[in-house]
Amino acid sequence: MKNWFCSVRIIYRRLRKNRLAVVGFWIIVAFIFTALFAPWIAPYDPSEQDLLASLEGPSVAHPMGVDFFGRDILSRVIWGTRVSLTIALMAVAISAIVGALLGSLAGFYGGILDEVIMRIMDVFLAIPSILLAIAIVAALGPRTSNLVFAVSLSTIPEFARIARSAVLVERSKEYIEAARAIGESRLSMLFRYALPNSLIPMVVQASLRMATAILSVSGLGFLGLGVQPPTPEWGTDLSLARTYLEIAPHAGIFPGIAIFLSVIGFNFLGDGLNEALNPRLKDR
Amino acid sequence: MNPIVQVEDLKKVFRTQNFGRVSKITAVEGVSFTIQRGETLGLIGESGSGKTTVGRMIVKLLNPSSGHIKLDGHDVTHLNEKAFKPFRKRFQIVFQDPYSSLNPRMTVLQLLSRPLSVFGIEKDRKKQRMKVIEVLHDVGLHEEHLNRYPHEFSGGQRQRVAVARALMTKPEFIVLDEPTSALDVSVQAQILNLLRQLKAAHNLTYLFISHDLGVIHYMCDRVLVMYMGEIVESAPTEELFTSPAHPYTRFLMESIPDPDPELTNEIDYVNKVKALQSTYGCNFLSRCDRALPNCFDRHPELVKLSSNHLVRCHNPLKEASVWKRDG
Amino acid sequence: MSSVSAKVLEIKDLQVRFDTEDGVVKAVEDVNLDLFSGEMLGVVGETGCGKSVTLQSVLRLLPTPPTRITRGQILFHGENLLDVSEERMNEIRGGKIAMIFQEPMTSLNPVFTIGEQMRDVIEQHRRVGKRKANSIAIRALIEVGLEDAEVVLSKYPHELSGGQRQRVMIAMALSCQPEILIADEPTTALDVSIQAQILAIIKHLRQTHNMSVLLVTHNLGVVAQTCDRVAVMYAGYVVEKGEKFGVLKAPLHPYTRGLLESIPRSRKVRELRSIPGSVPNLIDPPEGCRFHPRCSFATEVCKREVPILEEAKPGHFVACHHWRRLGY
Amino acid sequence: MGKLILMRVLLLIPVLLGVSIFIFLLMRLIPGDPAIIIAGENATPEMLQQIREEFALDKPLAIQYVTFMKNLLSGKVVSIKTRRPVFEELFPRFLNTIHLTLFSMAIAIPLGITLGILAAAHRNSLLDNFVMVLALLGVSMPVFWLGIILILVFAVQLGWLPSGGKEGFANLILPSLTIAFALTSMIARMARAMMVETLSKEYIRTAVAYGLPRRKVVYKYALKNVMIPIVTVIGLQFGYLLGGAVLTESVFGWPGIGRYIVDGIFSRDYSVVQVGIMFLSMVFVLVNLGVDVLYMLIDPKVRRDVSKA
Repeated sequence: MKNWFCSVRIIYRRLRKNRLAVVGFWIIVAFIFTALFAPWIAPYDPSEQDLLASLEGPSVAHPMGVDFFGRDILSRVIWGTRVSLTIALMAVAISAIVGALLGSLAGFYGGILDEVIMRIMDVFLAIPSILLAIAIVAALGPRTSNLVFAVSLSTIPEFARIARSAVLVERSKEYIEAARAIGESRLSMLFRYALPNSLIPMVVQASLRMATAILSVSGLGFLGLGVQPPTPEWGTDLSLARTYLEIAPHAGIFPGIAIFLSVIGFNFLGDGLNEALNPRLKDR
Repeated sequence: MNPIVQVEDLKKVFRTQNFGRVSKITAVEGVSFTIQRGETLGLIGESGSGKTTVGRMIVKLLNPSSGHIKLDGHDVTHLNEKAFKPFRKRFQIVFQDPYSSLNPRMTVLQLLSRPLSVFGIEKDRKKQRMKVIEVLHDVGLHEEHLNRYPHEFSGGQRQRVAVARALMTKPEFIVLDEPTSALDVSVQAQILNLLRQLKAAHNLTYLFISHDLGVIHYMCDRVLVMYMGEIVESAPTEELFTSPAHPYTRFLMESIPDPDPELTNEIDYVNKVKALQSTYGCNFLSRCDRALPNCFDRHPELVKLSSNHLVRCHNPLKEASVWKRDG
Repeated sequence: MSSVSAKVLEIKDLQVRFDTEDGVVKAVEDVNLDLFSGEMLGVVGETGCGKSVTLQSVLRLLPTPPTRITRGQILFHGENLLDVSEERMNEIRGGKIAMIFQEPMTSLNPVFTIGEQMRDVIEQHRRVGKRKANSIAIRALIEVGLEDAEVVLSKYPHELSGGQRQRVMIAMALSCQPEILIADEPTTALDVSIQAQILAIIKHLRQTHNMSVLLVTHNLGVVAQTCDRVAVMYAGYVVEKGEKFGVLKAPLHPYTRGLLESIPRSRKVRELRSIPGSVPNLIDPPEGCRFHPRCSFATEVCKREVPILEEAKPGHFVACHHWRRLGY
Repeated sequence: MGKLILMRVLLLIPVLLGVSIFIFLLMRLIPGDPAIIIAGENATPEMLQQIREEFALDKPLAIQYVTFMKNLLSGKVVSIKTRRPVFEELFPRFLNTIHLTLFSMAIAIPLGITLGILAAAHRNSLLDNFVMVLALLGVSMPVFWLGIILILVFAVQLGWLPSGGKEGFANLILPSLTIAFALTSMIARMARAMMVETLSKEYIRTAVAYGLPRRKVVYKYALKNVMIPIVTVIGLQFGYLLGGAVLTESVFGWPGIGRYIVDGIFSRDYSVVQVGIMFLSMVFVLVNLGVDVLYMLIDPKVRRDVSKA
């Protein structure tokens, strides 16, 4: 544990030097805060309709304006944070865990198991990820759980590949052989030795994948295959706003900014983590 | 009494895949030897000679392609991991690189108490700790090192930890696979001395693998010389260094630059470049300056020069040694 | 020989620092070395003694940042290499001072043939056409014992063995007729038998081309068998230097002596004398003499004062407060 | 060499088989009578019966799959809406997508590589920082949103370019710029990362130590080492490109294959979806194969080893 704590401190110290990573970190904190306290922050009920105000531009009462149905866009963006972050987080968590397990099993045991797992991963890699998500949602219906499933399925191969190569690198190290020499069982070697040492690339990947997951969720929403109205979701709202783009551009701009900012946050942090954790860039 | 290790006609073929093309490399061929209790057997050779492969096959980190391995009289060649486990306790290995042979995420206490748990020697945490401290003292480390991680140690100290781990199960035999070649000279001397002390204190038997003739000379009772997967010479240390019979052995000795500037040796730099494995004839042929016609025809067998001196050469050397360091 | 021939290279009071996250590494301290025409000087020391850093500073190869050369001069025929322009430096690199490295596996570019890499270097320094460059390359390869030179030229580095690659590196150095060859652990990655050949080539070329050679190694045997003079470095300082017979047969510094006694040579020795402890961390090195925590001769003065490098015997320098107690 | 390529091609078969099984099963998961799903909701009982026979829907799943594949490969699968073979409709739309992606790649690849390499060669300079921040913004920007912004500025406000459709060259500009922005950013980031790594290699130090001028070291010695992996990585981005095309086509009303598939989903035209996704996956896999072969042709390490075999 001390070692973990120690490395977290070192990572933090390195991260702090990377300005973009710090910016990313605070953006993410702000979004998480917004998501957690949405009911208290949002000035209006996100589905409350005031048809008289339909498509009104930004004002003091509605800083981001009003959408076609007369709903406060600011409130919808705030509530949308909750929806987008939750789906993305769940999808990334599932794919990270499943991917890590599959990849490390494949890498550690090798042979037929490796072949089978990685060929299955190849199949999912062969379908461009957004198309895969589209196909799943199209077949199973645009429910939240299906969205999570769709996004995570398209990310599992990525994680599996990273876990596999990380475990392969670890497996070739002498300390794994040394573990065998003192009679450690195979599973113990995997879970006590190989896996903990390959966590770092997984963490970097998770941060970067949060960014793509948010993009996928909102992309599906934009196509009408994501979270269904009236639930507030950035991509869905953006797609709705498209019809009135010429008369009310604000309805499309603000949800877009929300997507953009959250994705930037995770990309900045992921990049920063990568630089901070990459052993190649460490000085001896 | 049984010899502690007995190896018969060991062979190891590696299959490598290079862009879909499978090729076979014979790393070890026809290797037989025995190790008696209490001795230190040296295994010397250059990179690619198969010495490390032999060491790993003895403790079953690699399985031989053919041949037999007997540990304390028991044939362990075909035992599975579970059946071999009791032997793991008695037959240990220390690796070359202390930077990579210790799990970077475990403390010394965790590293050293694992063998106790795995073999069910001691389950109680407190007693485990006591035993670990005891062994740490044996290798010249202290209680204060218990909660440190490998990266907090110098190379020499790490190798002490690695040796301590091998000692935890009170083994009878340890394979030392180039245990000092990653260390600086001044630290190497500390570790070599430590290994000699431990051997005496714990009645150990060593297989000492190295490419350094000086280290082998200092550590071993008997030496095997390997070249391209085969044993080319085998003799007691003194005899090997005073009268090497195989041209390769002599060639190795001549190649070592001596730190005494007065002991010079001149090497012909143009020749003796390529090492080719010939399908027939002697493997050393392309580098040998005393080849006879029959060296081209027949692969030499390992023959006895005397009761304990074997050589694989049609035309063994008879003149006295070139090893000047004893003077 | 040093009294008659001219100084070609002089390293004066060199001090080098690395900036790292954990602090500033005091890698090289007040190093003074000189190389005379036609001689071979060996710089020996263990991991982290600053030997490679010193030599890489000569050609300004260390990346800045994190490296900083904080003091000193490197004089090549009196011209301070730390001050000259990058253009002038490029004339000197390879052309006047050539360098070969420890890892022949990674020192050659994997996507160009040997021929292309050698020709580029030759064209750069000898101002000749492609064809002439080719014949110069072939001659150089033959001279280092690669008889099938034309075949070698058409090969990629991964098609050659380690020993062959190091020969190619030496041929590349040779082909520009440099005055000085810097060899940074040229044989560490190679087997002993190949090592012997490479050293023999370097010795041979030194004689036939009258090159001065600066050889960095951790192996005292290599120095004993190839060099004229030796400088021993420890933790960033030169602790002893002089003719090799003096330094290796009658060392005056406890570290040199310990190093020599640490080398396992014979079974007849009951126990090897080793130097206790290990090399210090150069971010926070010991005060005074950096060797004092490991030294059995150390006294109070060693903990306080850095010993200066003094001429103990003609041409034999040592940096130790107590060298007289060790004298032979 | 030829044998090696053949082996790669053979390795594709299980992958494509896997894709087809996956898509087949996925479509079977749709709740309801598969015959109705295939024929559409307002099909007559006779039509349904005919579909059942044609697709072997009363037979076990394995036979259904085989029949489906047979129909698929012989181009007999018809669109539910238009009753025309899907392939006939799909192909011209695929060409439109290729049109769009090629045009974007023509902008993005040279621009991205140049920017990335310049940034690496002048590491930590103003240019480097600028390019890298821009690139990070580029990969973070949702394509559909960028598309909308571009429409707002160039079509709605300025009126310079059309906001959608496919009448002429002018229509191509906005959608390809949208894709190119993201793609350029991605390539620039990769190129920079690889160049920075290459410049720290020992063989680069050798080139410097032998007095080769920096220009030559960077743009000859390092560049060739970088170009080889870059080709592969760009190939891997092709899938991303096709995905991005789905959204971009949707924004700009570009009649490409992506939009065709999405339209198919909304009109519950599942044959279109199945065939469309199968087809795109195949293209993706084939492009990667092409990149692999290209890689073998340019990397001396692979080329030589293989020809010696």
